[in-house]
Amino acid sequence: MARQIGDVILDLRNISLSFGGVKALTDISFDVREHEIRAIIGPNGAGKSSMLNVINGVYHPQQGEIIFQGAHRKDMNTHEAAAAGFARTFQNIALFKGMSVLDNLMTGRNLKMRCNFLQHALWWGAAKREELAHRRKVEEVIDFLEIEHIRKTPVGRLPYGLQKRVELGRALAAEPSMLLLDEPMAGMNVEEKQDMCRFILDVNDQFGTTIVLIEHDMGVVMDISDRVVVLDYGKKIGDGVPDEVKNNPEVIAAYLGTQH
Amino acid sequence: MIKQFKQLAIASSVAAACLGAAIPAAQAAEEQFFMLPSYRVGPYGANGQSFYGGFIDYLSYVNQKGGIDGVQITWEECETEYNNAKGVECYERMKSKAQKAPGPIHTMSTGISYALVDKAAADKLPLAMMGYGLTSAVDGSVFPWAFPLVTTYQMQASAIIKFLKDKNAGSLAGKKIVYLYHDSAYGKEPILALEAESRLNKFDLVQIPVAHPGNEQGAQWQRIRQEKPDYVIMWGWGVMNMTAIKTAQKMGFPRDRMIGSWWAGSEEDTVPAGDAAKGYMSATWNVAGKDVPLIADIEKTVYGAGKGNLKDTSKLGTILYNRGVSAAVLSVEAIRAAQAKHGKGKAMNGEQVRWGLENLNITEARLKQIGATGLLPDVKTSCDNHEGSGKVKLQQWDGAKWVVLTDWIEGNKQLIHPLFQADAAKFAKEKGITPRNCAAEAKK
Amino acid sequence: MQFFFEVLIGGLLSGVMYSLVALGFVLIFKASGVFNFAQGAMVYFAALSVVGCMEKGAPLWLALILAFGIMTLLGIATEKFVLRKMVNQPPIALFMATIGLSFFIDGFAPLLWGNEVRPLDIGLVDEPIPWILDSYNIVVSKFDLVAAGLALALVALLALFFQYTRVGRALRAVADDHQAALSIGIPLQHIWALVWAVAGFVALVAGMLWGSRNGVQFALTFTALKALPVLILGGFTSVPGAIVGGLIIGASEKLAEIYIPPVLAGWFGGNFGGIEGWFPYVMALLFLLVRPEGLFGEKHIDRV
Amino acid sequence: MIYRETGQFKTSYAADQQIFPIRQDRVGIGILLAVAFLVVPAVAGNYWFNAILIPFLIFSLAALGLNILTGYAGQLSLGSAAFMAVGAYAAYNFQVRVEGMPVLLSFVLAGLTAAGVGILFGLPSLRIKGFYLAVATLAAQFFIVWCLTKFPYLSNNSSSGVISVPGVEILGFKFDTPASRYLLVLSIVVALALLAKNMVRSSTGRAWMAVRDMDVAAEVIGIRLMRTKLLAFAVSSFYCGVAGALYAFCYLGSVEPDGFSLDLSFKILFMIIVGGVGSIMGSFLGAAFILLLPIFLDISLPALAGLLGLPFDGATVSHIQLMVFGALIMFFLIVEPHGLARLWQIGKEKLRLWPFPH
Amino acid sequence: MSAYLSVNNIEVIYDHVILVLKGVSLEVPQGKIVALLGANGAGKTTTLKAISNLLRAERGEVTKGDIQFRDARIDQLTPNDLVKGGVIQVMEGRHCFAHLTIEENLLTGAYTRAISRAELKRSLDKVYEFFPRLKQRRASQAGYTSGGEQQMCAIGRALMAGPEMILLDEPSMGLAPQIVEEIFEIVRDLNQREKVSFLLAEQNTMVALRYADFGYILENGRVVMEGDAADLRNNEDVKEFYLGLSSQGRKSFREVKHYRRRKRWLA
Repeated sequence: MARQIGDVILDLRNISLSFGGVKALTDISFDVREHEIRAIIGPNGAGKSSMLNVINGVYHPQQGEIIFQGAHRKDMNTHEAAAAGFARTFQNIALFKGMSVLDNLMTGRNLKMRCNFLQHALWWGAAKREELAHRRKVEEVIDFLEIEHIRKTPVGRLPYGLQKRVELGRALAAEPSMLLLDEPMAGMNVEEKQDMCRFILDVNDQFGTTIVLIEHDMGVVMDISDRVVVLDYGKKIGDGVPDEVKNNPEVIAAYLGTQH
Repeated sequence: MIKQFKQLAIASSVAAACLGAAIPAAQAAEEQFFMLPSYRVGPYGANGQSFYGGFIDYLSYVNQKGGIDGVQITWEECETEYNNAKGVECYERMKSKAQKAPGPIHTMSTGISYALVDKAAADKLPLAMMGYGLTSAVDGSVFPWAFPLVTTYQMQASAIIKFLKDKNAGSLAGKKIVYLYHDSAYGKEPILALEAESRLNKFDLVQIPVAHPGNEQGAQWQRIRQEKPDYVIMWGWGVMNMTAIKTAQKMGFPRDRMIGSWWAGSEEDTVPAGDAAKGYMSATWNVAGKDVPLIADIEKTVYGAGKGNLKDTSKLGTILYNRGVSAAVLSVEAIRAAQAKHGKGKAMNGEQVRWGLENLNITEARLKQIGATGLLPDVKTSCDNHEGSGKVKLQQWDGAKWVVLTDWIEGNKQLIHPLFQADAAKFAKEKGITPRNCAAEAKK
Repeated sequence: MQFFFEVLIGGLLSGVMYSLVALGFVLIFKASGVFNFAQGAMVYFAALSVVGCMEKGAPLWLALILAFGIMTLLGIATEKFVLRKMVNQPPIALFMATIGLSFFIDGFAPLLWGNEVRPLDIGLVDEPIPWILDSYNIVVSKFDLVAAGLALALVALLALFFQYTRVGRALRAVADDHQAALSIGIPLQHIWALVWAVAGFVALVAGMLWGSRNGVQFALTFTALKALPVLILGGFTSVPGAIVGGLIIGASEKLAEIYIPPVLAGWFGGNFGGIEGWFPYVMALLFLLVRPEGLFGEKHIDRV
Repeated sequence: MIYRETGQFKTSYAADQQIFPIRQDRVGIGILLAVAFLVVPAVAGNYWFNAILIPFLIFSLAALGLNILTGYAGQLSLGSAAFMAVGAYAAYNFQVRVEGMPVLLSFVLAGLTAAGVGILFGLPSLRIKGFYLAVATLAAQFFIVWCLTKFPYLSNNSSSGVISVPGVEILGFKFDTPASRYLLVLSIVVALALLAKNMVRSSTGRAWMAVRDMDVAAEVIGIRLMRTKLLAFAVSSFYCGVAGALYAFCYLGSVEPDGFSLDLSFKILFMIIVGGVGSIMGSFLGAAFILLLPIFLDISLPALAGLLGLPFDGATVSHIQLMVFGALIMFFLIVEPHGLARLWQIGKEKLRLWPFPH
Repeated sequence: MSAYLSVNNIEVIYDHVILVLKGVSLEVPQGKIVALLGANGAGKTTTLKAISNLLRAERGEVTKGDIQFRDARIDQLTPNDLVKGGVIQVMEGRHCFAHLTIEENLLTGAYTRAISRAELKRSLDKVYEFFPRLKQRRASQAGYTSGGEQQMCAIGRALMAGPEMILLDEPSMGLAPQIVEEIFEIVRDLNQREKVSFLLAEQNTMVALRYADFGYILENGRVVMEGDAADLRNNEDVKEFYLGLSSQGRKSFREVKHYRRRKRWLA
């Protein structure tokens, strides 16, 4: 395997988050190493999505600290997170429904574009060159995800599975250093899950992208992740390599059940 | 886009075809065409119904009596909804038809007449604004094509002050008058005049604006209650009038110390207010009632022949109906005047009608002749006085009808007319217009 | 100080009149998620129908019943020809449709009844209550008090209806999720027709009071503009919010109209009256910045 | 004309990113422009210029402005007329108060002034959404009109508050005929429409649409919500402002604050709804429809009534007109909520597949 | 086996242009659980919505074929009539009324039934018996409950209508494995104790085939395979493409190849 798991690049310590008195996360510590695939699992409402939202600054925890790029901070903000190379997908697909696949992917490049709206309005020189350069990058992603045929289709018209793929594409278009995936396989059949796994593994492999993912399909989680953290009711009940977690009695009781 | 354009083209050609169908083919006989950018719907629709009803009835009446020395009158209405842009569209649509032999254009809207002042001048079509509109057009040297006939807001305000002065033994010194106005061009026009009058007559003037549409005046009347004025002069329109009367009642302000402008003194304002309106006064430049011979004759002749314009004939003889008749009388008289100079029995072109409007001389005798004695004041216009009269009467609502209180009262011309001239001069400067020399023209 | 109270009381009472119109908005918004701009036109139509029936010889009580019948028909027709065909469309489209509806009513009502300005006498005189005037020198109108009483009764009734009845619950369900409501067999048609009829009833009460105060005329449609800031302040979905919002808006706009223009005139010179046209809106706007869902509005529940 | 794109392959991304990638469209738009610039001035009469074409173009521009804000950036506004008013009064003041100010420059400055005011009133959009925002924009509508009424300075101390604008003159050429004014307006509108099209197909436009479709996701991607929304308000108000200036200078000639009423704002909103929310072309189609429909009804209804022998008087016709107008708005929303532009697109798609459906 | 619910060769078009179902036929026998399987966009949801008549609200229409329930055509009914007739759909993504409490959600479910207060109470208790969790959360606003609870609420709400047949769309979507099992257990329970028939659309083939009696596989708007659940489970293609199994047992997701064997049913 080409990739080499590196040092801890993101470290969340003693994070607590609540909404109007309702605790979503309680005193959670969690780290992510460079190039690894880190899974978060847990029952519904355990606070998994909240965790991702804390990581990329959508939510601001009341307590705890985040150590990122050597700096200790109270919270992230979305723009900094994006600028630092965090990209993400959402549980209930958050694509821009009125736009084409291509445009959705192009928004992923937004941060890397330099021209201002006046240059855009004139569509002259730099603006046009920039647009074309980024289009080329986006076409690479389109190629990679095999969605050439739907390039110009408005995403609202696409079936769910493809939308998920496009959302991944939008995140990839940003050439992220860290990819946060919120239930990327939800609502997919095995065939589609296999495809999605392949994409995730390839991204991780080829670009060395660090991946944090939330997933319910234990097969997937156990097969592709390097380390797994288990949440339940906003608390961490397990953390470790897949096999460790799988056999953790607390995890079995709270989440996995006896069927598996 | 081509396809869309084609549809548009089809739609417009259909519209054009309909337009063609709507105009009866020009007849050989001499005709004078009146364009009526009128309004019968929207917030002031009720007022428009009466006014244009009267206006059109008089035109029918003239036609039945053989036209203007044989020249038949034709007309076409176009709904403006009291909206400036629609008014302009109506004007543009009917303009070509009016080009040959236009009647004076009445919009009954200050806003629309403002928008038409320049256009009408460019198209050589005379614009009549009877008691509204661009009041500085009294100065005909800058506005040759616009005629704020009979009276203006400013002259009217001045006349009301004169009336109050007479009522108070010739002096208003130390009195307090509240000016309650619709916060628009219409309500703002008289302010300069009132301020001048307050300086001259040493009364306190308190100005209280009411936001459009004026259906809520609690705060304003509370303020009035606190100010304890001797009189309230009100420049309202539409729902504002009735609300003012009712709110005055609610605040316990006596209605017989409220005086409205002529747009605030019609049955449409008082009848719905019920008992609250009893004692309320207003200015008017035409009287109500069917006892004016002309109105009675219209009822007999036009409605007798089933050609009346009003659906609701109970409006016959109301203030606004009679005002419509009065406006039509003046328009027809202007054409008569023009014919007298340029050829009897011929349709008059725009320039000629304009001349007629500028050289009106409707004396008491002439009014008697057409059966309009007392309906409206005598009017004599000239190049430097497009107003021609400046007289109003005061009337009072007795709970069922308007009772005329006074004879014609003329405002303080020496005080007011210079205001128009100053304004017109400023307008001329902004627009780069060289004023006509009225004195020189008068000599010719 | 006594003047301040007079303005305050006057403001509160006229606020109740705004609430009455706002209530109609809230009903329809709550039940169908439709922001019904035509509520003002409905107030006009209702009042005109009452007057129209009375002109045809009906006594007041009969005219009211007939007018209610007409408003119900209007509600059913609106549902049948417009709303039913627009299930699942974005709220903005429905909102636009109601603007279209208001145009339609603006034309239809006078076509049916004529557009003259007419009085509506419901036997209530808008005069100061003598003993209050005598003992405190404060003007409080009999009419306003009755109106306030009616509005409060209406609100209480509606609040109970929404919270505790089967249909009330269904109405709220429909507001939350059209499709889900449809899927469990709630007949959107009936619900909507019903809620429009109820809104028509509220419009009738508002039209009766406003009409008797200002005359029955086209300008009644403008009452909608007075109700909008009330809605923002109170929250689109709250029946009590409509009342509280109305009281706050009424009082503050009257106080502002009295006390702010002199201050402005002091700064800039000139006459700054007439601020009550925009003051409620600006106030509502500032309020929203602090509390985006209004006083009593439901928080938008959403998960990322 | 057969509408097929078969055989038209794009060999570069540049070719693929043209405004009109399909040849027939390019030809079509070329013909349309040629007709608008060359044929129309030769054949249209004054009525067409003054009452239809000029207002059509001006309203298209205003609708375009609103469409940028509402259609692309998803911020519903009911205050477009107020921004037009700002533009009209600003242009007037620059003209009257600054000696020798070129008219075109004063239009641009008017747009910029409106943009500034737009940003101010756009600030609440950072916290408020949807209908709440729409009602909040009403605050702008009423407040701005009130200001214009209340500060006599803004109307150059006109006693009535009405302003009457000077004639338009550019480089010594007087635009005093309807046809010349039409061409002036047309040029400005076409240029601004092109700029708008470029903006919406570039990353500026994508940022707007992203914010419209899903603001949280947009933020996570790194789009700054505040900057994006305010830019939309600014650009939109700029367009409305220029439209307002043209409205005063090239259409009505004199305007009063009350003319820029809520009704006008609604009218512009109708235009984009009927035309198509989020479509540049839709703004034009919508403006044409909303403007022409009442005129068409006005002309055809009495004729129709006459034909059928119905005893319609003026008021009846006007009432029916209002009803038809309202009914048609509803009809449109029911039949095609995405507006004329979408109908056009569906038409194209069907043509493309013709004669084989599906 | 008499057809209880039968869908006969229906074609569905959205927006007048997009053809989604190209002749789908299926049957649900009384008292059985039938699974409708297939990839995303295959047309499962559309099929369910065609049956429940929710299609029209989304600008879709059945242009060919017909749908029968107890030997009567139901494709022209309103959803209201259909619910009264005993067929109800639980939509994908739960669609609980977010601002209503759980209990209010359930009560709205009984909207179509003209029943006494006592009977209503009994129905409610029965639902709480199946879903004890809902009883705990009865007073919470549905919008604030977890995905599993919302799914239970949605099914419970449908139960309140007293249905004979429930069309269940993606009950497992986005739920933790444990909750998925719990929900399917309840489905089986309902089927056995209350004799409710189910037509369920499901991505999670593994679970679905374990609980269903019969299955249909949809691809691209057509039924490509049908059979007893047990048979399907043993079909090679189903194993490979829907269950992720090969002859050697479960394949690791890490080892997935970039190309695959051709499906046999795609001739």
